[in-house]
Amino acid sequence: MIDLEAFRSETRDWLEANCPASCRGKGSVLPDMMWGGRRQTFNHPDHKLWFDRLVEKGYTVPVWAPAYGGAGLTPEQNKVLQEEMAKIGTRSMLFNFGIAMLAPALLEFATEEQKQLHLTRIARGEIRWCQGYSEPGAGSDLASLRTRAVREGDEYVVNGQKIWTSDANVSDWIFCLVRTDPAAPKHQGISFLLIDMESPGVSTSPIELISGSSPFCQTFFDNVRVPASQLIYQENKGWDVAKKLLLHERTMLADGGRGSSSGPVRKSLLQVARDALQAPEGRLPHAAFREEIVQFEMDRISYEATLKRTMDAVKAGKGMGPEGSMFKLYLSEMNQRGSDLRQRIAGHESLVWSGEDCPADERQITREWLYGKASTILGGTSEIQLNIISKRVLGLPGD
Amino acid sequence: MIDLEAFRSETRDWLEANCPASCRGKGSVLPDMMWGGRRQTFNHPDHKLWFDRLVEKGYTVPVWAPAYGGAGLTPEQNKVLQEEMAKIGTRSMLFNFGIAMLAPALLEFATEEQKQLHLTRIARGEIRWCQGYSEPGAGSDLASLRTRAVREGDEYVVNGQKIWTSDANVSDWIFCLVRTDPAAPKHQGISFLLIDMESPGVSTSPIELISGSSPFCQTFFDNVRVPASQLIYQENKGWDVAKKLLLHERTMLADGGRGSSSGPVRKSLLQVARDALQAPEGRLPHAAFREEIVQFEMDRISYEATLKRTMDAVKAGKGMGPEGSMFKLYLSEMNQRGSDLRQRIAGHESLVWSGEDCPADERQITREWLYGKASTILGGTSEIQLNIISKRVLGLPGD
Amino acid sequence: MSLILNEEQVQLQDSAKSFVADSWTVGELRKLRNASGKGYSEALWAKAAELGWLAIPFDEAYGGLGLGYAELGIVLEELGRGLVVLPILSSVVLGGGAVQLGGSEEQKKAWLPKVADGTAILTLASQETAQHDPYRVTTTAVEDGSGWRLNGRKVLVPDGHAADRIVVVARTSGGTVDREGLTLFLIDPATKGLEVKRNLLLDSRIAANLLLNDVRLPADAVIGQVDLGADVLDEVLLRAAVALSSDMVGGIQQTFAITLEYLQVREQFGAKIGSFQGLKHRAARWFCEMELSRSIVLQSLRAIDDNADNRASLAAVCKARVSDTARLTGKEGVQMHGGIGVTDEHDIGLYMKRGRVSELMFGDASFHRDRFAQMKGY
Amino acid sequence: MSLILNEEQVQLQDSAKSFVADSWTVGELRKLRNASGKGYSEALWAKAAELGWLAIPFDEAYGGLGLGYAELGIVLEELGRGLVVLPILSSVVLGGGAVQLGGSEEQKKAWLPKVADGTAILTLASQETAQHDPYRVTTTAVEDGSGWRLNGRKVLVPDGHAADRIVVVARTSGGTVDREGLTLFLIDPATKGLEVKRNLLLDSRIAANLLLNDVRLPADAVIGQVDLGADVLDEVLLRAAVALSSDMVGGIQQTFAITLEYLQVREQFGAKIGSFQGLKHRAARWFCEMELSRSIVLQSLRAIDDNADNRASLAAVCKARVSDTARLTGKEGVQMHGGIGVTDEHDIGLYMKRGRVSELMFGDASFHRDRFAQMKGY
Repeated sequence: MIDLEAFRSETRDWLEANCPASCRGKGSVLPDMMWGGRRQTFNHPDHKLWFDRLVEKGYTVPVWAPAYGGAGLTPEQNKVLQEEMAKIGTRSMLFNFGIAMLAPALLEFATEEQKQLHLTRIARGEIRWCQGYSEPGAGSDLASLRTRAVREGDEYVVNGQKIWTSDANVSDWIFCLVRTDPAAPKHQGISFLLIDMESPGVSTSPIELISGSSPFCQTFFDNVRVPASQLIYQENKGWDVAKKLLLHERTMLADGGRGSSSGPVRKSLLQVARDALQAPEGRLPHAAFREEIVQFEMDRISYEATLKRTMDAVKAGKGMGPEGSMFKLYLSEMNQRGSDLRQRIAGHESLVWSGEDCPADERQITREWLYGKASTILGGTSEIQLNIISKRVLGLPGD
Repeated sequence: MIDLEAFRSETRDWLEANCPASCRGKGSVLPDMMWGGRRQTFNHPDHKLWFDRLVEKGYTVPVWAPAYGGAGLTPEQNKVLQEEMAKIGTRSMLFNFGIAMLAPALLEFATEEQKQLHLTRIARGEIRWCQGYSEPGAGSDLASLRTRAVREGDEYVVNGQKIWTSDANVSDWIFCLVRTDPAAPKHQGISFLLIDMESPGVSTSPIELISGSSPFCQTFFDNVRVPASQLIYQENKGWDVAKKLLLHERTMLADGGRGSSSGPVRKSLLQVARDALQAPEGRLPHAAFREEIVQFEMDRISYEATLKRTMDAVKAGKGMGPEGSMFKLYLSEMNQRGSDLRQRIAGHESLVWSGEDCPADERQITREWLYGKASTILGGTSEIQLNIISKRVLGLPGD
Repeated sequence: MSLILNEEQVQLQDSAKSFVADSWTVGELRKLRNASGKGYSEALWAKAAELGWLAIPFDEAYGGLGLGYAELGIVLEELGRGLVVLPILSSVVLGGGAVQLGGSEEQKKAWLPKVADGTAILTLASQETAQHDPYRVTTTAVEDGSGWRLNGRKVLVPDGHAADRIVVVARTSGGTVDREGLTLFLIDPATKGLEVKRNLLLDSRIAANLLLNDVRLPADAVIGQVDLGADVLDEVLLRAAVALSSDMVGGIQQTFAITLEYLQVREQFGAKIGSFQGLKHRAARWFCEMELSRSIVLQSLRAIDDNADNRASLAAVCKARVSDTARLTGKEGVQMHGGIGVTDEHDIGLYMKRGRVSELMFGDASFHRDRFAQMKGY
Repeated sequence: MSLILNEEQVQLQDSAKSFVADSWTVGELRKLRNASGKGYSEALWAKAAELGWLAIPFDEAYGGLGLGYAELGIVLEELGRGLVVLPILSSVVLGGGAVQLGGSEEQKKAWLPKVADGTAILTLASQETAQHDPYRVTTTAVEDGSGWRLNGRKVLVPDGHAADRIVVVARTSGGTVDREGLTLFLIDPATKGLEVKRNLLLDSRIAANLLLNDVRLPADAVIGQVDLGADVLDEVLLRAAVALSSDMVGGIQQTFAITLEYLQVREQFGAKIGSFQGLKHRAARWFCEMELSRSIVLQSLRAIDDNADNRASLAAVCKARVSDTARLTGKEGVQMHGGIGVTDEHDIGLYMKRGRVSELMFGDASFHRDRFAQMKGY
């Protein structure tokens, strides 16, 4: 406890000394978050200044080891740091797939040299990563991927196509699964490869969804030459790395923040109903909508209780385990129900896509409804989640 | 047309001359229907008299050939007969599994001798039949039945157990599926056998359901000796006969009459709600029940429209085909939903099973709700119906 | 009243099928949605007129074929199956229907022949709020000398941007939600004070919002009786609900067919996904809902032609059930396709969008369930 | 407020589990339902008292353990898992709860110690109609000299046949459905004019209907304040809803466990039926609903102990969700068992029956959804 208090005052002093006034409290020039990478821009010199100081101090990734660009803080110390930053209304903004997804995999599977190189770059916000797993032919059967990587000397030559790569068109590097042994059983011929998106032969094209433009891309590899030093873990053992990452992804999705299908909600369901039904107060005059709104609210409350229960168990040292699949399944379907209900309540005006008399709120509601359709498919379809639950959680035999 | 009118006047005269006054119109001594068989009783001498005359004339099964105890009427003539009987408020009462299920199978698969013998007895109402298909071990996988029949000279020795045999304890004969070749693939080792329930070694015991006592029995065969002459069709070809019968059964169930899960409905759902909510008129004060009642009524109307559409197609010479499975599936689940709703609406008083202050109506509602649970299981589970639809109607590949 | 098609109807169905096959592709729809203009192909409209489809439900006296909704429904089902966009429902059922049911002899003579041969397009402006609520009308019509003066706002007027005349529902007496006090007016969109706002809908069909600002009309612009417009309106709306349901079951069946084929070819984990029992059972249940929907549409169309007493309650059953099935269809169609199903390039999404618009037009399932109960007195 | 059990709670759970394992079988229930008498085992009741379960939520001052509903819920969940029949809910939560929350010092001293050691059984007579409707009270209590005179009828009084005292809700003022004007009375069932009708319920638990015909009571029979009984009643009923939900999730989990095992052993078409994806996916969805139900029960129990502001709305969420899950559980449990599931000899039907009674007691899902919306002001 003592040195935690000591750390707190140190931190306070450091923040006092290093965080520009313009980066604090209301009217701060800081964005809520920054992806980093080669395309990163700074809307204000103090934003840059503060970020550089965070980097130097290792505070973009406070709990990482100093060797990898972190500050080596304990979880308790990190909590203190976050509290102190919150107090003066500032933040450490960096967030990306590199920190959330790739780093844990590197820490477990990469060589010391690879960790030094890539973790440091991530910590310094120099590289923005994207994830190349899915393929058009593979879909839910991820391991049936066909993107080939052929070893030639100390290089791999990569040919193939990835799909649903989020932000590929604005990312610097991609970590992806490639097939290095077509002869082996599908799970055993896969390797985990890091590829610079600037390599000749890499190209991307954004995917238009039913809801309109999206962050998703197709990524093409046409005789892309990749140094063998960018292979993570052993050749043909990439599936072990992938499994870890997938579990991680499900856990991330569970908290509903990122990956929630309903996105930022402008109005509550109730408010949408009050506006649509011209009933500013009192009992809702539409019995069926009223019942459905209650049902949704109750599901949300029960879901959050379940999330809390699981997190409490994790805190108490019991792991989350495969019931993480339950969260992805339930959250995505619940939010899909919610945005479907939302659009039905918004009614006539939400049927307008564009035109001379097209209300903005309802436009948004309609696009969220459509985008929500992807939430039960991407990142593992509901059917896959059901398979995982029945197999790993319930222990039912395979088909 | 002409001779149809001639037939009508003949029929009129015959009815006039033969149908006792006590068997007509209001206060008729006739039961709505009679099962026939050795245990058949007559509540009034005229009932017996009228029935004997119907038998002599072949009017218990008017469209059957005279050789088999029928009157050889054309469908058109039979229609006239039914109309004329309806006019004077009388009826031909005989109905049983023999007429509805066994007879069509005998007509297609039995030898002339067997037809003569059994059809005639059915027509005369001398034998009441029951059906021995299901077995405890088999369930939905009907063809995996294990009741053995071993040929010894000109007899089969039958050992095994049947379950869900309706009215076995009050029937005279049973038609059942037995395994005559355990070595063969399961569908090819089955034979179709007729057994007199009075044969030594046959015993039955009624099954109690969650709803209380039921018409269902278990039927046991302990070294029952059955003359080989009671084998229908070829040995080990019984499955062909069974399939025909099952299709038939589904068709029968489709009309919702017999086999409907909700049974005779005393009060309409709406009336149950009006009583339970003490709302004799006007808008129902319970929005959720109101919506559910409408939903059920609408499903019923749509189901009946579908039934009519199919029957119109059949009349127009197009067969019904496997979508018959749709009717069993939809009807049983719809009625199950209905009786579940009915009990929820009846509410507190319907929770009473028996006792000092137990209202009769609600007792009935509760038992129908429970009995309805069997309707999606017996006669082919909903899951089996779904398999049949997806395979035979939709042409989806097997697992 | 048989629920299967007779020979003439089968022929009509065949001709509608080949019409769609020969002169339309979903690609056309993609072009139309990105173009300005009427939002439908005028060439196709001319063909439809040639085939006599626009004349189906009108008496010969007014250039019609003297057929019924059973026949019109057959055509609409095929157009829905092919995602064809044409203002038939707007002109024949809504606008034309209002004139047919409520119009004076002069009005009928003036407009029905033009509707029947496609030289004029009519439509109906009824809605004002987010939820279908036909009697909730705040657009006012007050007597003004020998004529009328209208003020108010209308939303979601199908093909309002392309209409030669619009039947507008206005309140001439009574309170905001009273059934009494509604009156129908036949309005030329060019009339001073009337603004027509063109909107592209979710499913690439087009509807307009109307702003009426002191729109002056002559006395003979009234259709039917003053204050008793609801009698005509109810009848038009029930026909519209059933006619739209025909379009919907067309789309439902096509979505089911596309998905069923996908289940039979798409492989995952070394097997056709159609062999997975989880998907099979869902497909089978979906099939049942589809079949029930088809049946109730057939029955409701015939009830209209027979002017059956239960046609209104049947129409409520029809639109409620078909709307629910359309929602299920959109959900399962996309979900069973997986990733490709949520991309704009795949047709399945276009079917879901059209189903959605239709689901919410002329009353969604909950509206018609409530209405059914009201009709039955509970 | 953590939603996982602490060490003491885990120990309590273990002792409850072994209590059920050692001293109860479902066979006991089958015997009890066919016997007359109290409908529960008095020996078992004595044991439960010994273990201190009846004392859990009461202050030490009144012979209680000073624990909370989090602990009581643990016990009730295990009793529900084992289909154990004991009047704990009636005596500890309903009757005892009313005295605990509304009783005078004398009343508490007189009754809580007896409830806590099991020497007295209390219960609550609140319902009068087919649907749960706590303020709809037509049973009247009018002042009668220094005391009161009661007339009316009560239904579904849990364990009313075995109670030493019954807390009866009567109307002392206001209209039939007013929240104001209710008063609670503590009544000796032996009182002249009170008739107790014993009914066996669907699930073999026992409840009584009461006929009150000029039942005369002294002034000190009143619990809490005259006309303000609803303040106590609301609190008792929300606790009852959550406590009953604990019993229900016990039964839900056991039904799921029994069914899951059946799926793993039962063979059809040469495979374990648990390998059929159709059943697997249904089991997985069922599992999700069960887990959400468990969570909301845990949270609601703790909200009661923390006297949290949202305890009433949480109780509504809890009973609504658990009731829906219980219905799903009864349906799937029986259906997945096939024929054997609908026979009386199999336990699965007994679980469905108990779940059904609980589903409809103290408000079904639709009641609590409506109540939730009311609390939230819509």
